[in-house]
Amino acid sequence: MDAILAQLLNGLDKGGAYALIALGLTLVFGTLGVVNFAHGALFMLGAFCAVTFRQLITLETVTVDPTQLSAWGAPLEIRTPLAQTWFGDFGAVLVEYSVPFSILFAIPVMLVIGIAMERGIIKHFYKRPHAEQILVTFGLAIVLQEIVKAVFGPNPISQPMPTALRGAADIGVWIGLAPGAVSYPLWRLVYFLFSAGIIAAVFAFLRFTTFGMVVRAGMADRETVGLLGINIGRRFTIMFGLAAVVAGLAGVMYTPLVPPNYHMGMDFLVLSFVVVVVGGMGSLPGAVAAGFLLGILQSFASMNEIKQLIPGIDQIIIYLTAVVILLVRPRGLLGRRGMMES
Amino acid sequence: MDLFNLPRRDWITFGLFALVVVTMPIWLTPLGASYPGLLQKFAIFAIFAIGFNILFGLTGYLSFGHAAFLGVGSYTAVWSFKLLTMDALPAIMFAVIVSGLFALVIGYLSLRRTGIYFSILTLAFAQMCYNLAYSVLTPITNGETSLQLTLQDPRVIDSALAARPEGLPSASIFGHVFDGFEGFYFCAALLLIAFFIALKIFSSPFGMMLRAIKSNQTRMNYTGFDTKPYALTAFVISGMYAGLAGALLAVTDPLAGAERMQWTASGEVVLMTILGGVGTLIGPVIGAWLIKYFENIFSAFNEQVLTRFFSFLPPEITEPVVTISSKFVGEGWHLTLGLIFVLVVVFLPGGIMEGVRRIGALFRRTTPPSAPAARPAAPTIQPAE
Amino acid sequence: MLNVIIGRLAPSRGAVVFDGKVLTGKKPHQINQMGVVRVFQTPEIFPELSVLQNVMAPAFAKRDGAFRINIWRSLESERGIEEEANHILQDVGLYERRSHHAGALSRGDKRRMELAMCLIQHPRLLLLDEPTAGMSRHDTNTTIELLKKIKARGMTKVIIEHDMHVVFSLADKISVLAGGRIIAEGLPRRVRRSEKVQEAYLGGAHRLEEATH
Amino acid sequence: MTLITKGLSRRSVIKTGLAGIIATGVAPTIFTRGAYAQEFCNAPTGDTVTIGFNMPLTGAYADEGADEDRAYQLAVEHLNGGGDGGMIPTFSSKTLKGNGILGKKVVGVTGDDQTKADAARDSARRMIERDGAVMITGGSSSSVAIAVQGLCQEKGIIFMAALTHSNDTTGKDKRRYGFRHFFNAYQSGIALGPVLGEAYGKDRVAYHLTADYTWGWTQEESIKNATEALGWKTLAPVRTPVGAGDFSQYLTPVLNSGADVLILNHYGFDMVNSLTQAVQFGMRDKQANGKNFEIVVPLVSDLMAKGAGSAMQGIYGTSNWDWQLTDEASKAFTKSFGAKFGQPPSQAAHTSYVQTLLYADACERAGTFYPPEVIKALEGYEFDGLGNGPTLYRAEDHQCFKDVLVVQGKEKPANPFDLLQTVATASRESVTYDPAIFGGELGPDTAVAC
Repeated sequence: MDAILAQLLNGLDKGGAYALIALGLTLVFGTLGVVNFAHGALFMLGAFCAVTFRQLITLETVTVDPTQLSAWGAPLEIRTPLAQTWFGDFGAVLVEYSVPFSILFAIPVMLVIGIAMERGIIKHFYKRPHAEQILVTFGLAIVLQEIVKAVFGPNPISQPMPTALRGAADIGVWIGLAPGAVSYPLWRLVYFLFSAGIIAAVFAFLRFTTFGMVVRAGMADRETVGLLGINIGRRFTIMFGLAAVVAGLAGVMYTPLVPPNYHMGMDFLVLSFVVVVVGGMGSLPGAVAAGFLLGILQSFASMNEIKQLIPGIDQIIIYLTAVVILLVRPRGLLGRRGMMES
Repeated sequence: MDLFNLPRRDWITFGLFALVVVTMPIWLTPLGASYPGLLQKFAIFAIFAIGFNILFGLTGYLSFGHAAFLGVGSYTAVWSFKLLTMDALPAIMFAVIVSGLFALVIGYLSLRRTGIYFSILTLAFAQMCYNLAYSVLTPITNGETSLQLTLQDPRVIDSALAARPEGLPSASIFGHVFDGFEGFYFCAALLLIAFFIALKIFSSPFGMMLRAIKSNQTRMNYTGFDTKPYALTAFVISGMYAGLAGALLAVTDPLAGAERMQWTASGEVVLMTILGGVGTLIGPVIGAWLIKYFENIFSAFNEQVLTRFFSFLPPEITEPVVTISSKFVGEGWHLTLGLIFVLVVVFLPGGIMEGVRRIGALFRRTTPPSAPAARPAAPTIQPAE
Repeated sequence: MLNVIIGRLAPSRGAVVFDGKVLTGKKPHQINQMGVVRVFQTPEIFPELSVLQNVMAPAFAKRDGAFRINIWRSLESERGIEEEANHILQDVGLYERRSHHAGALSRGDKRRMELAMCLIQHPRLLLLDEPTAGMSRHDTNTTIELLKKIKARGMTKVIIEHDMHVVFSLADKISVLAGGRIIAEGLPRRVRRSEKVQEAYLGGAHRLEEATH
Repeated sequence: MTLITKGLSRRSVIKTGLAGIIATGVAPTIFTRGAYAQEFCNAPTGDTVTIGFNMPLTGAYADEGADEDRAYQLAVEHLNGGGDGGMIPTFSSKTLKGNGILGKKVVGVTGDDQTKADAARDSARRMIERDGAVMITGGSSSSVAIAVQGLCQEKGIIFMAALTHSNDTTGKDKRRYGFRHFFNAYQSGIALGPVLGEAYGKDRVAYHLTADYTWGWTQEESIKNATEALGWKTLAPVRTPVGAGDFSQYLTPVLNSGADVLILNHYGFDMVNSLTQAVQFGMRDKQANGKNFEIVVPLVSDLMAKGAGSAMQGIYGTSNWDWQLTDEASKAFTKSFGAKFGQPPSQAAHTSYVQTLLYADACERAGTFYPPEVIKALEGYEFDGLGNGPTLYRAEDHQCFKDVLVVQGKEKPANPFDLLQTVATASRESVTYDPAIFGGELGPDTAVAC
């Protein structure tokens, strides 16, 4: 029982990441009709926003002290972080909480990147076949990840999480189980809550703002909205920017869990497409539901009891689900009838 | 003779192609690419790309999981080496058959969907193959460690015919062991056969049907064709080409690793085909050669080479130029590849072949005749039924 | 109604019977192989093939059936089929443009090419959905002549058409449908006199259907 | 293009020829050298000799690869007489004079093995066929080492393996042309067992998370055997893919499994990720079976300790070498490396450097690059002065035998590089084992033309 609860938590937390990435992907597909293979790269760029931010606030001045020697006998370098010299205590807090603070940095950066991508390339592919959209965005993804590799190097760069959130929470105690029965890392709980918050915010935005209503109408029927004389083009640009921000934020908050490297986007890309397909192409609730569902399935499939029953299931569960869904119910769990269905 | 019945134009194409392939060790020498390992790769990946193009170029079905068949071919060939004999022919035969069977099953299921759903189905199947090869199927694939020959392998046919040689044997054909360029010529011979079959398919009624499927699947149905078996046949043929390529990888170097099946490897063959020109005969081959050439030669460029290259510039400019350009070669050659690829998709959807055609048209100052067989058509996805 | 016959839509009740065989539930390609061929209202062609190839493809379906792997023959060695296609292209007046890209043809030419694609199969029943819609008067007349010629060869056709000129120059038997019901049926002369038809047709809301023998 | 086929043993022909000459008493050694010159792959002809450095510049072990790269740069510099000579002066064999190898200047070519067997073999082949490398060294994964070793055997090129810890490299997959200076998982087990027994007691339940390939498998087996000999119980091991990134779904089941020790058979970034994530799961603060829950990382390096940061504190593991060793050789190497790169060398750098020197020395002692002679010079070679004290290159399996260090993550590092402390040293005698237990055959040392 405790084990199942722990695994469920793990599934929710994995699912949070999947859902967030799939959400952005579906926004782009639903509104713009573009199959964006560069979406994983946006996730990766978000993570590197956190890296950049931390590198900026931890810039150091280096002075060499020839009187002291390092362990292998070279003159000792003394490093002083600039943020602390400038901002004092606030600088220290900034460094300590660099990951949450990077969110503020990532939002404008990702918005600009997203808009630039849409205006620069994606815009010209609205009317071209899906295969060409896949190809151009795939190429774009390669370019983006290679740029990051050229700037930051091929190795992962770890982002420490705030000390206060480093440990595990004894969740079992909260719900009346024995101490230590179910404990789960605090940051992963934060990640889950964060993704839930972002998802809620996106849904609220689409439901309660005029902008959102037009977008939803656009998702339902592009041509009609175009006829109404609403400048749908500009709104779609903003939509792409929004999707980039959602993907980027998912990346920022993910960095303390797994140190980001240049190809993390590609690792998530295949997964996120599977999530979108399982949820139903163009269905936002579907993407979210499928994200959590697949996270939980993957987590349960990793349980030793299940693996003894079906060896290797943990490795293929996600793809297997996708194959079954595509063959049995091609429009996905919550997809509309006729949405690229065949 | 129906078998060798080809229009004269195609015979010329084939003759020129054969000439180019056979003389590769000569004309690639000044380009620094004339060594067996790379030449074999040129031949092998050209086969892979030609096969992929039979599916994607003709029928328009974009498979994102073709590397799975390459991997299956490699594993089968290595097992044939381990269990039966070091002779290359049975290994190739088994590899083509087994990968064909894999393609039949995966194709049968995947072809029930079209468009992006088809792409994702093939991707999912290939990733399943990869992950299984990596984990549970370790007894068959040796997982991450990769399947290799060992001294303890039974090799029943070989040991029945002759005494066990000292050390690890190499792949051979009728007892003759490949050495250096011979390995390349063996691959080149198979490339020519593969190219010839592709030529036949392109100029046959069957090839026209495949192109018609890409053009308008609904019309195909109302014209009295059953499109599914056509698409499936194309899928299987293309899977068998991939299997052949995989087998040749194992023949030239008897080792099979799971990463051959990863989706990035599938993505590579897509890149090759698009870069060269989808739906053309020669395009995918050129794409394969370019990418493999860059991967091997371009990636070896470093700052010293660049400094020498830009030495004609004034010294104060040389350094920034070298620093910037070094990001695009060596380890960063993927960046160049990605940029070229994006530019091709945006401006030249027909790939390099379309570029060649446009330049040709510019010289002739006439519009090129619209012979559809030679026309690289933009890749389209199937209309939903 | 044509969609029901060729198997694109399923009938809500009843069945389609042709030549003693039930067509309902059959796949489109099976229905075609039984000799029921259709021309669409918006041209359904293979835009990426040449005009000649567009016309040759259906001939292969007629000769080789729904599926055949024939890689060992080359397209150019299929002289018989090519000649027949050329012949039919001459009939529809597209012979000069046979090596053009079908996608580049004008709409009227596409429709005539589609007609050629159907004719080469020598169908036992030809279904035409407004074969002259969007054509100029001149093109319409050419098409009528063409259809008359085919009629002389003795092929059953079902034509859906609004244009009375076309209908009355071709039809042997006319059925007038309004709101899904047959409101008049019979020889052209009688249908022309029917008040219901005139009312319905002048209202412009309904379609005329005719059959010729 | 050469028409010599591999099947034909050229060497036997030469042997017969030489036997005649020796019999007549006119066999000057200089002639033997000349005679070998054309009979093997990539015989150096000009005034340079090319060595192929094949290491992971991308992938899960890229950090180690970058350090290997530095070590190779340093080794080439020292062999060609540059810098302070590093360990050349301390090396017991005094054949290296800083004039290259056999008077030929050493040139290095590098390749990225991507931590993948397939890519590594491809890259090695490129260096052999295109660049004319006479020796290949590097690798940072045992699957890479085994794959490249197999290729080198086929091509008749000597492979000096750097980082590879699997028992199979010099066990069931050993090759005549492959040599390993690094220790192996079996030796780790022997060294680590007693320390774990003393620290954590005899009554423990261990849970293994294992990288799913040859190294992980053999290390899991070796540690399992060593700890079960103490009286520990072992739960069913869980295999994880290399480069998994997020290990949370494998870590969650550990908490409720009844285990009180987690053994991480991971290396490189995998180990950094799994260890830090395990600590995030609260495993170091946890109680199980009435005891403190413990984590063990059987193979650990400075680079990984750096990556894992505070998570590493107090954790036991084994190392091949540590820069804080106090012998003259280690100090000289650390000084020379630190001066050039601004950081101390890792065990990966050390073993790479040593392997390059050992090959150069073997060529000098053999008086030729002819691989069968170089192999003979290395087999059964006893040396000192390259760190780790007296060392033997055992002839039966090409495994080095030397002291093995048991290390622990430091609680209070004095500087950013002071991360591991040596808590015990297992003597060379104690980690020596019978080569027969792992089986395998070395194969022939026949030279191959290419």
